Amino acid sequence: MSVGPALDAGLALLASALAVWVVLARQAFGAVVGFVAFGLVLSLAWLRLGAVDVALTEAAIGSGVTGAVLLAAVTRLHCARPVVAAARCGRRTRAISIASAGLVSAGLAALVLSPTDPAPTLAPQAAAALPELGVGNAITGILLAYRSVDTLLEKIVLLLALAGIWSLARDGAWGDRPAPPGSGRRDGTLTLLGQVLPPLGIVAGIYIVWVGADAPGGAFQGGAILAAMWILALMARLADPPVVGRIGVRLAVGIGPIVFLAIGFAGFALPGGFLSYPAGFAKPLIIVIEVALTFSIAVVLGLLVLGPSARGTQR
Amino acid sequence: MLTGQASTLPETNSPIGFLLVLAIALPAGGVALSLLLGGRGAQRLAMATMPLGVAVALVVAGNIWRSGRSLTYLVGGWHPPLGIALRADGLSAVMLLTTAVVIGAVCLYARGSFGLPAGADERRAPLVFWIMLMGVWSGLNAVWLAGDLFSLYVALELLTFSAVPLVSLDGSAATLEAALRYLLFALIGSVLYLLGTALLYGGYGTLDLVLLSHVIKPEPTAFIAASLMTAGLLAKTALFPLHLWLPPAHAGAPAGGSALLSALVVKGSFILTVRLWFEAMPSLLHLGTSQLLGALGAAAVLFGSVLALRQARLKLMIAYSTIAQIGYLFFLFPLASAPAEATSMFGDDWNGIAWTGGMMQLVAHATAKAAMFMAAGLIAEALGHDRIAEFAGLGRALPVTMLAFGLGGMSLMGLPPSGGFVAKAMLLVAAMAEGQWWWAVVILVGGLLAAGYMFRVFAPALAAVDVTMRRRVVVPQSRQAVVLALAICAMLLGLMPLRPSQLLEVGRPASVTALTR
Amino acid sequence: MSVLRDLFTIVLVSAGAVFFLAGTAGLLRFPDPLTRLHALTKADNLGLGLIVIGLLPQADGILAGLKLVVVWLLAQLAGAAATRLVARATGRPG
Amino acid sequence: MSDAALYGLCSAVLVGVGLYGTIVQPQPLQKILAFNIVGSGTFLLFGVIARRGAAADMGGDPVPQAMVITGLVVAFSATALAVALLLRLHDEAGRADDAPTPPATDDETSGC
Repeated sequence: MSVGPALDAGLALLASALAVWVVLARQAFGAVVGFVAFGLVLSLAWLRLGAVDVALTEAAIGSGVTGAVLLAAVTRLHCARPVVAAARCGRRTRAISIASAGLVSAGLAALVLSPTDPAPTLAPQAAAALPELGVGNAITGILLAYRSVDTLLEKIVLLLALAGIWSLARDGAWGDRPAPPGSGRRDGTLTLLGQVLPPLGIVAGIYIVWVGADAPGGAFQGGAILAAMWILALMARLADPPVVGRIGVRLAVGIGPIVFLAIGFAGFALPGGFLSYPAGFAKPLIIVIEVALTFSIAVVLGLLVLGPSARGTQR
Repeated sequence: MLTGQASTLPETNSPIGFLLVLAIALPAGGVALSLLLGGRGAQRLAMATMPLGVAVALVVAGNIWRSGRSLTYLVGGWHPPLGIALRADGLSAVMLLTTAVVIGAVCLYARGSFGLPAGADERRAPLVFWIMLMGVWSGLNAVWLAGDLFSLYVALELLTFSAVPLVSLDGSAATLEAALRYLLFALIGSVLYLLGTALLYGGYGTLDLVLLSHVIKPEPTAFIAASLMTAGLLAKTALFPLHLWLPPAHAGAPAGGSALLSALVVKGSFILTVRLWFEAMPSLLHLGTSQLLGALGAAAVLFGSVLALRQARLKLMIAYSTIAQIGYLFFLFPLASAPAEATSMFGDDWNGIAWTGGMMQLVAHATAKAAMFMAAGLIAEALGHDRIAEFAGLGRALPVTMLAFGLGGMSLMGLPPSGGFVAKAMLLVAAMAEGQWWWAVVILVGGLLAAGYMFRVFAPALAAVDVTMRRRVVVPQSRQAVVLALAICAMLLGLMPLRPSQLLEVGRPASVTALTR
Repeated sequence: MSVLRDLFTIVLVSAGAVFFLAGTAGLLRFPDPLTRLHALTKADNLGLGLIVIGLLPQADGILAGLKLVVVWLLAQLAGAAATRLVARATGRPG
Repeated sequence: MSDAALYGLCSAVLVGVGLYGTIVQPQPLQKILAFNIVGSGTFLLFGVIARRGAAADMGGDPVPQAMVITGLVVAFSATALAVALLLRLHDEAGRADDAPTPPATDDETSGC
């Protein structure tokens, strides 16, 4: 295959050029559009690097959901005049930052061009322990067994981010619905899209979680797709944003981490201790955790996109 | 196994190792359940977690002290480098205890400002405050205990995400701007840290701190990784000249939140810097790095103190003093890593004394600063403002609070018999004994400047005036008592003997001891 | 047989690529948003359609072929909706 | 040049460009974008390292790949929180337009 290197070079160049565009763009809107394109190029690069799981996550979260948040923000900021003192940097600051950023780049480049030989890897160890868990996808094994405590803490990070965003509501609006995404007008095309796409997307999302134990896919990727479908339905005004003070919403948000923690604590009864799984039951337990997490991740990602409660959004 | 590849250690779980999990998971579970229960539930959960967390810290510290051995817990039974180990040495024990004491005091104090009466509806600020308090606790304990550089990254993010909303809890434009700037600084800091983590994994195939210390070599990979990680961590610690975000953020949070941020949160990234250099890559510490870090610390002491002197508002003054006090911590790097020939002069373990002194400074500052911020909060509640120039008669109006504030200030100045005195004295003698007198000069000048800004508060507050102070709100005695108790803790630390602490010696990085020989 | 199949694929995928190129050129060169959208959507829908048809003979089975067709249909749907939204946004005064 | 080296250089460029942007971009939204670019560069570095560690019938070392998945979610949460802060700040500042509040900080703190 001689196309491969050319494709890699093209993707690397395109990603770098888009990054420069995003950073130097005078207008925020152009920068955001550039960033979304940058995310898509990167997910192709991840495919080329043989990381299908990461490519899925990058496309769904790094480019998709992040893009939704940024585009919504840039449209809202567009109407307002800039308030944060936007003083341009002086020539000296620029020179210093070019020098320091260039230094970091040069250091990194020197290191990637002179790799350790043989390159260290944990792949054999990760693969050797997989049969014990009964899952086929090593990434799922890492996220939910070997390094599960990272995943657990990261779920708490998501909850804290949500609470942090909710804390930006005005006191009078606390617990109310967030403002619906989009322009606020009904639109025929959008309604059609909102009716056709979510059923397909929901099937795709659930499929990605389901195969995640053995093939590329998992809770984050599936959850992000489900969240995107929900946002789409909200944009098309086929559903209202939820009243975030309701116990049902809180339950949906918390159930994933709570199930994860509960199964973790149950591990104290086993020789392996916290977050260990009984022999032979690892895979079913991992799937239970994944399903609960997917549900919560979908809800939390959606709510993170929606933002804090706003008063007067109830129809 | 390939050469240069990290292999597993013969580690097993300590009998009470499960407590290390509880220290992290209890408050983490509190965060998840608080969102679910809402309303008063969050406060109740925090109040229920608090004694449990304090008990866990006490048992862990007691066990390490008695047995003289570190604790280990392999999560899920997986050995590093594939799995993650939680480890508690003497330093972790001290930090667990400090965190528990300060957070316990903040819990009791904050009941006054964020307590909901029975049957009241859920309100925004209280719910968020209690959730973030537990998030801070979980994140800090994870920083003290995690033995894996990537888990530590997640722990740092846990801290960031629970610290930032505390800053903008009042929702004013000024605090929102402070929170945004803090968030951006913290995010760049974490991403630089993560960049170094990637390089280390690429070079050595493990992120476990102990395994890494066995295989790491003084070569470009390690050096570039260490520089990036240190730069990131210093931005999070607000060491001069990366301190710009700190004063508005720490001054903008509600008093209980300021206490958490100033006393504890900035220490998380500091301890991580210490572990990185002293534990993971001690062989790199001699390339002038320790002197550079010390010099930045010295600049922070002088710069922060002078700016603290110029502040018109009490909370900003305390925040600038935090910048100065963080500076002292960085004297640890040159003083605790002195080469053998410099330390054997007087036949004593001067590196060990500097190590204990630096950590004492950390603990003393944590307790003293938390007490001072909470005292400032009470003053602001009572007066409705915190303008230092209008403090006339405050000493008579709020004697207990002012006493607590003063005791905290003594520790900052380094007056005996405070914890700050012991800490600064140990750093001072270590500097003299090791022939690095220039740090001693900065320590003394910093103490004088601290005396200066404390005097600026006390001069009007204790002045004999006829006008009786007009108080807006009567501050309950119980809250003043909590603040005073914390300040007394900072004082009691002054009873420590001036030698390496037995607890801190447990699992003290081999580098510090080996260098002394 | 396989040569013929490959030839079919090569011709159609190349034709599709030409349409994409034309669409991109239109996007860059046309004066206002509406004409740009016009160039983009026409060329891209056709281009993607040609590429999908070209790839169909190379698919591993009925299911894989079906997936390709679904990809094309979804892209049509999303493209149409996105175009309409962009057009409406530009048509709005201000 | 191997694909790993190529994407490695790309990640070095992304980190550098992003860092430059975080320092000099005056607009907060673009600072947030620049932070995301530094993050993407960092994740890509993990991917390059994973690619080099391909072994045991895997296209790459799964450990760094799993870390990237965790990191992407954290980066998204950070972006969402930063954007929400920025939007609320705009609301507040828009309200207080008529009576500008005195800045709470000294001149020293208003960096670039």
